[in-house]
Amino acid sequence: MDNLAEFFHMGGYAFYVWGSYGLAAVMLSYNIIGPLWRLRGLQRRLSLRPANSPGVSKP
Amino acid sequence: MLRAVDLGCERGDRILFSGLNLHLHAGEVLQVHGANGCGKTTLLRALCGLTRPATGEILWQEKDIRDDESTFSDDVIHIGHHDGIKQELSALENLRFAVALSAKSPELSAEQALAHFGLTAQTHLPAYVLSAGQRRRVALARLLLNAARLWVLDEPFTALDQSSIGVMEAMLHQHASNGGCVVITSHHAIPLEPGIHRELHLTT
Amino acid sequence: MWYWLHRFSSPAYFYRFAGKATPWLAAITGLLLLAGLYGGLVLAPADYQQGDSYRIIFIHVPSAWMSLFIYVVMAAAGGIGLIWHIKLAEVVAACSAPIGASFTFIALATGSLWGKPMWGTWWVWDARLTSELILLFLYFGVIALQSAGEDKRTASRASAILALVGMINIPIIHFSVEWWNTLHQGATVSKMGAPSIHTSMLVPLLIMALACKFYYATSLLMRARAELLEREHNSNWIRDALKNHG
Amino acid sequence: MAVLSRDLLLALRRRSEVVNPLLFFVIVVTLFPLAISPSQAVLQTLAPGIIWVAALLSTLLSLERMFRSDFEDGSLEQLLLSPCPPTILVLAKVLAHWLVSGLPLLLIAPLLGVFLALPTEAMPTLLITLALGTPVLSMVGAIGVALTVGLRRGGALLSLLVLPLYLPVLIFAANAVAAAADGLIVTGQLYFLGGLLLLSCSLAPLAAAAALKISIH
Repeated sequence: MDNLAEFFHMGGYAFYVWGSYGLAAVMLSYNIIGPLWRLRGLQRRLSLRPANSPGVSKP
Repeated sequence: MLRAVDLGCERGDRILFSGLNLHLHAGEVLQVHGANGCGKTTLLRALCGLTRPATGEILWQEKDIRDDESTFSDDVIHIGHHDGIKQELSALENLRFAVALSAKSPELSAEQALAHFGLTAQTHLPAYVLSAGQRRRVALARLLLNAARLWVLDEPFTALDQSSIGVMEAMLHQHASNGGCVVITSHHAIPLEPGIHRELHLTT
Repeated sequence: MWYWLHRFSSPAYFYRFAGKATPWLAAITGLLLLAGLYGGLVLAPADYQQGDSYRIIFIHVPSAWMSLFIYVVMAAAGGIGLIWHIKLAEVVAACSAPIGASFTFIALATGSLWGKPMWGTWWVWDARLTSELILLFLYFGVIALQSAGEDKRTASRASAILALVGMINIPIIHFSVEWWNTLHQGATVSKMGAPSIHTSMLVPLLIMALACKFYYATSLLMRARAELLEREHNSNWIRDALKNHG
Repeated sequence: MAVLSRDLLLALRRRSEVVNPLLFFVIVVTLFPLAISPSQAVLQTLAPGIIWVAALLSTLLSLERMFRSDFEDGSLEQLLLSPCPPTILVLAKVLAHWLVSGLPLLLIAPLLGVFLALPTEAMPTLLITLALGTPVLSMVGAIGVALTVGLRRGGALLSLLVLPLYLPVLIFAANAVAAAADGLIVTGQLYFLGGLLLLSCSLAPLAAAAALKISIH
């Protein structure tokens, strides 16, 4: 367990190192989740519309 | 002379029209009808090369208008919703600038063109003191200046008084009998012989 | 070749292909990320000068590389869309911009987080950070122009021109900033102390760079699918695609 | 060239639009001694940067005039439908813009140099950098205006698009003036600015013409 604690401590630079990776993780996962939601939403909306409707209103 | 093949235009994500074919011969006047917002203006802008159509092509004398832009633009005059009149310049200066832009030498002088529309008194007045109808007449006077064979006119009768409408109708007639082409939108019935008057109805 | 390209650039085909490819790309990205992070954060030894703080390099440098790489891809796709009117290229250019801006932002933020322990301040006008900041502004410009127009295709074409103009400017800006920085060397601390690269550091760095490339591909395909749905929602292929989807 | 003379005539009729950016330039520059310090030593080091940043901002103010009113009253469409090639048209418009907004900056800059205690040795360099740099600002700005002219909220967007592209000019021009004030030789910077001018003259009209065609869509 000592090893793990040391790993998280990052030789005293924990804030900077984990801060960097945390921030990157947030940004990068947003870039995956955002489009995913948008895609699912659009797929749902477009497949729900009646067969001959001219289109959907924009979000 | 003017031919459109399988023309389609979109505005935003709305399809205005598609699969439109038209063929206009020398000496014909095509009047485009349709409800507001059905794409009349867009069609006219596409026909003179201002708006790029989503599909299809436009041919002027059997040549794509995009391939030979400078020849085509010498042959076409477009008068749209906006007059293209500079407020700070006088009526005469506005017309002189239009002449300077075109490659051909004018058949009439700018003063004569203004006189034709009854604007002699306003020749030297700056355009901002003119009324909307008078400005419209200055814009329409451009038609007399260069011998363009294709006129593309979007609601040219708007704001014109009765006598100017008469002048304009006579000009359309004259242009057609000289072998020119006109594409025009108007809610007003234009008195022309059926032989040269063609109509197109755009539906949504 | 041409046949294949033509087929691929048809929105319907692309939509289906991207749908199939995305899970695979995502899986590869995940594996590479795990490997790179393990190599970088656990296996690689601490730097003898900077201690563990240098480990930020494994995200900072790949992000900085990606920020430029994506700009080039975006400008190229925009140019292709502009010249040959290929809808798919316009979509790729439009979807690249936010991803590129994210990487640029990450490069800036991690650079700043690295700078604090190294230089003692959050921000120095170092040549690389400054160039990266300008790049972020260029991305913002492209994104803003894209979202400003009412007509999506017109907006794409306009932002493609901007991206191309930016492309010509990037080397000039980079050179200017480098030159400006050498003049004011006294005012700034020495450049980001690149640790003498050892294999144990280089390998995870390269793996992370590769992971970022795959990440970009994944995110791009997902965005592009959504964008295509929105732009083409009137076309017949979308009805078919959605019917098959269930 | 008809477009050039028309634009100059229009500028003459709308004098306030020409004078306002110029006054803005002067006022911005006078803000700095008041905001920072009237001390000669401080102003002297800041002068090149202040003058150039103010020049940048005042150019930005006048940029929209290049195509906006033509777009709104429909004359831009006429211009693009005329047989005249659009690149030539853009060149004429840029030249008119520079004559009306860049050249006056050049004339008024020595006065501001005096305000900011810029050493006399640096004055010629200031003028040369302005002469080489402000046309680049007009050229690159033309692309920005051409891209945003069709948008309703184009104004704020314009500065976001154009300012990052102005950076190289700012860096080299302000630096050349500062170096000249220190008695150094600045031919390198001036060559670079000249290169930028040539590059922008050859490429910017193409980009701006393409952008205009898209904007009037």
